[in-house]
Amino acid sequence: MELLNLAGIAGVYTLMLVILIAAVAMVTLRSLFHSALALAAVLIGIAGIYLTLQADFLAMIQILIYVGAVMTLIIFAVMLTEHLSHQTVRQNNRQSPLAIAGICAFLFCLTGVIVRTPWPLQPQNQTATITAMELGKAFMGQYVFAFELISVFLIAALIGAIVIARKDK
Amino acid sequence: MEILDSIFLNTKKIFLDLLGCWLPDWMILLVNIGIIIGVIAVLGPVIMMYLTLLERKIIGRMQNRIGPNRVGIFGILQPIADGIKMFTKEDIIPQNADKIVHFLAPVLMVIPALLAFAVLPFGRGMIPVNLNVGLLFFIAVSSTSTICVFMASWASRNKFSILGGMRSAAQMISYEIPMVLSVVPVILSAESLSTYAIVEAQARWSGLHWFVFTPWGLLAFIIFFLCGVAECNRSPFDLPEAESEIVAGFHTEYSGMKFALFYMAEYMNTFTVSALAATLFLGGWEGPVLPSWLWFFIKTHALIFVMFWFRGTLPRFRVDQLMGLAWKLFLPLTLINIFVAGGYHLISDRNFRVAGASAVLLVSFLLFTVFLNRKYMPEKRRYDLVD
Amino acid sequence: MFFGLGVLRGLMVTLKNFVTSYFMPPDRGGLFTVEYPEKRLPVIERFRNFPFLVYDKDPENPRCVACEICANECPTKCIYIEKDTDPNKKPLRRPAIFDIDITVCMNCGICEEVCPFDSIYMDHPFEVASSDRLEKLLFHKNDLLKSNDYFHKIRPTHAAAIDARRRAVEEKKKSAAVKPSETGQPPKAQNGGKP
Amino acid sequence: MPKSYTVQNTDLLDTQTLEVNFGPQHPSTHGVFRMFVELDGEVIVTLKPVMGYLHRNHEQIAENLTYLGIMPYTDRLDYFNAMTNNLGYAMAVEKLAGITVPERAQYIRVIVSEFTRLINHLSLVGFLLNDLGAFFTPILYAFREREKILDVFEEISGSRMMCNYLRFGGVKCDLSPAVLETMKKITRNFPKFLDEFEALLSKNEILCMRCQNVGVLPKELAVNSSITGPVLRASGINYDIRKVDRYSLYDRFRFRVPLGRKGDTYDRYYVRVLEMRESVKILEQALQDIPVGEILNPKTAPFAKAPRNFKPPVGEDYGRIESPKGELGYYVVSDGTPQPWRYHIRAPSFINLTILEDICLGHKVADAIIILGSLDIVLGEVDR
Amino acid sequence: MMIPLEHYLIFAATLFAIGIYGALIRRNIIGILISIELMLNAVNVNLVAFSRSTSLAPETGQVFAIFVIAVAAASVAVGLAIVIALYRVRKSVYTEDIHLLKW
Repeated sequence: MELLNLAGIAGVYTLMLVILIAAVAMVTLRSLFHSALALAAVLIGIAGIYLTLQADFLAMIQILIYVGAVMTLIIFAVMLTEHLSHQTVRQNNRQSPLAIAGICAFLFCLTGVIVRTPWPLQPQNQTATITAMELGKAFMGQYVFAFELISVFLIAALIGAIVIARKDK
Repeated sequence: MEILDSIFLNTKKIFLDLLGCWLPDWMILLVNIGIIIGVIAVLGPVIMMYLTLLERKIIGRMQNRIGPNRVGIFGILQPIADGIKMFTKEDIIPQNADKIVHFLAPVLMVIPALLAFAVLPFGRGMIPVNLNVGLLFFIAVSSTSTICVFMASWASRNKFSILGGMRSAAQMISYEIPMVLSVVPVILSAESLSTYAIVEAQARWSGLHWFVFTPWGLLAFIIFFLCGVAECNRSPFDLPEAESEIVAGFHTEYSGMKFALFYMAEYMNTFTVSALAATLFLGGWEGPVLPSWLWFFIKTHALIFVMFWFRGTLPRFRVDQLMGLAWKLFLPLTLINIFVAGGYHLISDRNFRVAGASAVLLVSFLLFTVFLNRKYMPEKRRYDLVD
Repeated sequence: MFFGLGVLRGLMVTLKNFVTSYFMPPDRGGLFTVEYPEKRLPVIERFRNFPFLVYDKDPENPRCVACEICANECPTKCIYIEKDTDPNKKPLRRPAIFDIDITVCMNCGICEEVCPFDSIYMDHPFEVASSDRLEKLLFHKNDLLKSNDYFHKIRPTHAAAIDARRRAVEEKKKSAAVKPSETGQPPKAQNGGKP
Repeated sequence: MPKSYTVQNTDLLDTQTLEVNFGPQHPSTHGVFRMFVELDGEVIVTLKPVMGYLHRNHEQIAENLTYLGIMPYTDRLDYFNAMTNNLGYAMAVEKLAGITVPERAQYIRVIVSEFTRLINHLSLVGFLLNDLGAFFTPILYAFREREKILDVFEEISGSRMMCNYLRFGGVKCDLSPAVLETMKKITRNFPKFLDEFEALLSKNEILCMRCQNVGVLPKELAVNSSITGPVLRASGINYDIRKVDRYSLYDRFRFRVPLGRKGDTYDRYYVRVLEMRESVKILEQALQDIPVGEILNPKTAPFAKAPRNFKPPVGEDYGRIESPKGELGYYVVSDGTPQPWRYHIRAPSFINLTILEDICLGHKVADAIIILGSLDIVLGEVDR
Repeated sequence: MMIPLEHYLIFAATLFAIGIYGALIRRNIIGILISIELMLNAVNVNLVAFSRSTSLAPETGQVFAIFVIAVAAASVAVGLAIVIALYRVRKSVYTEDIHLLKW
């Protein structure tokens, strides 16, 4: 059986690697359409990560909201703004070497902090798979105020987006 | 009847026990998963091939003609002939097309169509993967096909396909929302997202126990089915590949095997959507006498017949009417439906006074929305016959 | 009235046709198709396809006398005739070459109407397609010649009427020939002055 | 140095208009007909019809043929209704040469042209529904009925579509009693078929939503651009040449002319369905009291054998009939020789096509195809 | 399935770093918006990873993740609306062209 476990863990690490590669591709690809597709790949990968963390409701929500709706929005925007013709415009500005250095430094000290701090581990939570039932109770119970606030916030964003993008006659 | 009912389960168990004697037990687990994947990978394309034949036969009979009967006895081998034709046809890639995305689009179109099979309860105990968020998985997977439509239309770089791509994406999004909302009452009364639990919930109630016999269930079923038809770009809503207007929509530039993949994705979507509609509203594999998996296939094929029936009869909607229907008619109906279903579930389970009240409420709201949209309703016409 | 009623009634029509196509006879909603190569529709007598020449007894002397009326009257000019000549170059009343280019002919039937000698009629077989465009689609005299009883077989009433008329003309000519010999006048120079 | 920033035009996302060619090979234009359409998103900005792909030089060929030789060519003008083309041409030459037509031949001519009207309206409604997207079902029902009528045509004239059946002063061959019987049977159960057809289509909400208030043809535009036929009557103008000229025996039959009110695509569709019902009434009356008698004016018998000698007197004449598509006119000028000096056809489809741009502007792409379908044009007649 | 918490955190951190890198160097506004999406997703992974191993009730992490997804979707919607409005006026979406406060 432990062979199966090993395979599982190896699978998770490869998934993480794939996501990182897709993220790098997304940032460096020349055509915006290709980088949007790379983002879609990253999002689906992250949904996979949620599955390995036993958060399957969240994984489905991620695919439905991000890959279903947000990606469509992004691709619509890309189609509307990108001319069919020229692809030759340089996508990255000149600060990239400086940026790489700064970010690597930031990353280095961040991982240092992560490794050193003793995280308080609660073993019994490890295996609890959270079903939609408990999430529903949490939303309606403890976080009901935040839930209502988010719905107001979403409606405001919706109307705002329409007003800005509308071709006012 | 029990033996016939779980005939497939027993054969699998026997096969696994047979393998068990010289394979380690964790290998058996893998083989079990392998069998399920193999069944779906075979079932999908075979269903797709024989749906094409079924469609041409049914529509043929509706038009008083026979439909394909040259290849094989009743045209049985016709799908294989189509398959070979699709394989051998030359695969043309437009000159300034975006090679990778052009190739990737059909492949990515088929993957969600195949994934959706994983959640359908084919029979008692015969559900490939019993996710407890099965229904949400189905909706999430079917919503990813929008991106593939975009990729196909953007990559072929021609006016017609971009026009078609934009139209079909807009249609898919505006029909996804009523589809998701029309499923909420079912989740509400089955108290679970897993398709297996939903079918069992429909079996638990006494008397006529399918959701479709409750007032809100009927309305939700009609809306879900129509949105499903729109989701796979079929008949009254098949605007993207409207031959008479913009040639063939987003798959204008595809030929040969790639076109076959688009074709396969469409027919697999047809099967999965009608299978899910049968599961949610018509009681999945619930049925008095026949084995459970046979009931499932009868109900699914009844709904598929209705989809082909639409294709054989109804003309096509125009773009703005299509969108108007989704946003102005289906959306308000589904919202009200959720409230009525909530009240229905809360007050009592099965007595008829509540059912009557909710039915009256729903019908009155339906007439109200039809009244609101009367500007788009067809007007009566009078003609005078003059000497 | 209710929004979906018209659509439902339309669906019922197609469903009725779907159901009746299984057991009703063809004209009342049953299956209408005739599976062509195996089963065929009966060819209607007056159907006209490409022309053919009629000969009475043997193909050597057809009824046609190469008068070229049909060649002149044909709207699409698809008939080509050359007179036959006997050994010492005297034109005979028989066509040596009679070609019809069926890629040009539009089977309008005018040649059949204008022919004074009842020699050219419209044929029935329509499967004359061939791969070679020039050679096989130019019908020569021996392809066109068909016997009179073939004419009877494909067009019974029309052929019977034609033969009746020809026999009447024969009798009139024979009786005209017999009457002058009874009254003692020398018969008109019918056939080279021989009695 | 930053680029110079002149304030660009601040009008909004001016998507440049998309020029699209609904070219000769488009699946839904009836035959080889091109529409150069400029689209702003979905809405049509300009629409330029391009014709002439099927021009076969019909009128020039006719000048080198005898009068009888032209008859088979007139079948190919509007290849859907050969009989009415023959009738128009025969009437023009008969007026020119002063030939009268016997009683029975007149009845046969009326029967045959009313059957052609049924065929034409059937296939129009079928093709219109095909453009709307109904997957071939209405057209196959319509063609099932059309086959029965075409078989009758084959019985009497020898060919299904290229009939070449009429002669100057009568018809080529007579109707046998068996053929009369089948004709009566067809007219008996045609109304039943029409009811089933209307149940499938007329009240269909999707058809109504797609066709109503689409391509509205106002009355004065219709009159000014000399539109004729069902397209004109759908806009509400009562002009049917069968009632105006009362040519051949049409004054003897009781039938009425349907008129629309708004003149949009739905009216053009429904006026044709009502016209089919009227034609069936005419057919019933004609088949009832068809007299027995000769079918060809004896004066023209000698010309049957020798079309060369048929020389109408010098002069010109214009014969017109109500063909299913509109007023079909033949203008024949004779200079005493067996070949016409000048021969011109007033094709209703060609003239009905001129208003395509005016009624298409402002509509969507999908509507342009349906409006073209509702005008019922056949390219053989448009390009001649 | 015992993957230590630190591995998830390092993975999320690198994802976050890539997001920042993208946001910094992209010249196209939509490119920047996409990179911000990536950063938000990295945060989500962290939240879910923590939810399984800290002393709080297990579902708090997921509730917060869903709130983050909602906010991210709203931000993308408004962001792209602004981009389209900009494109309509400026005919280009490159950051160099958009540096006037009022035009």
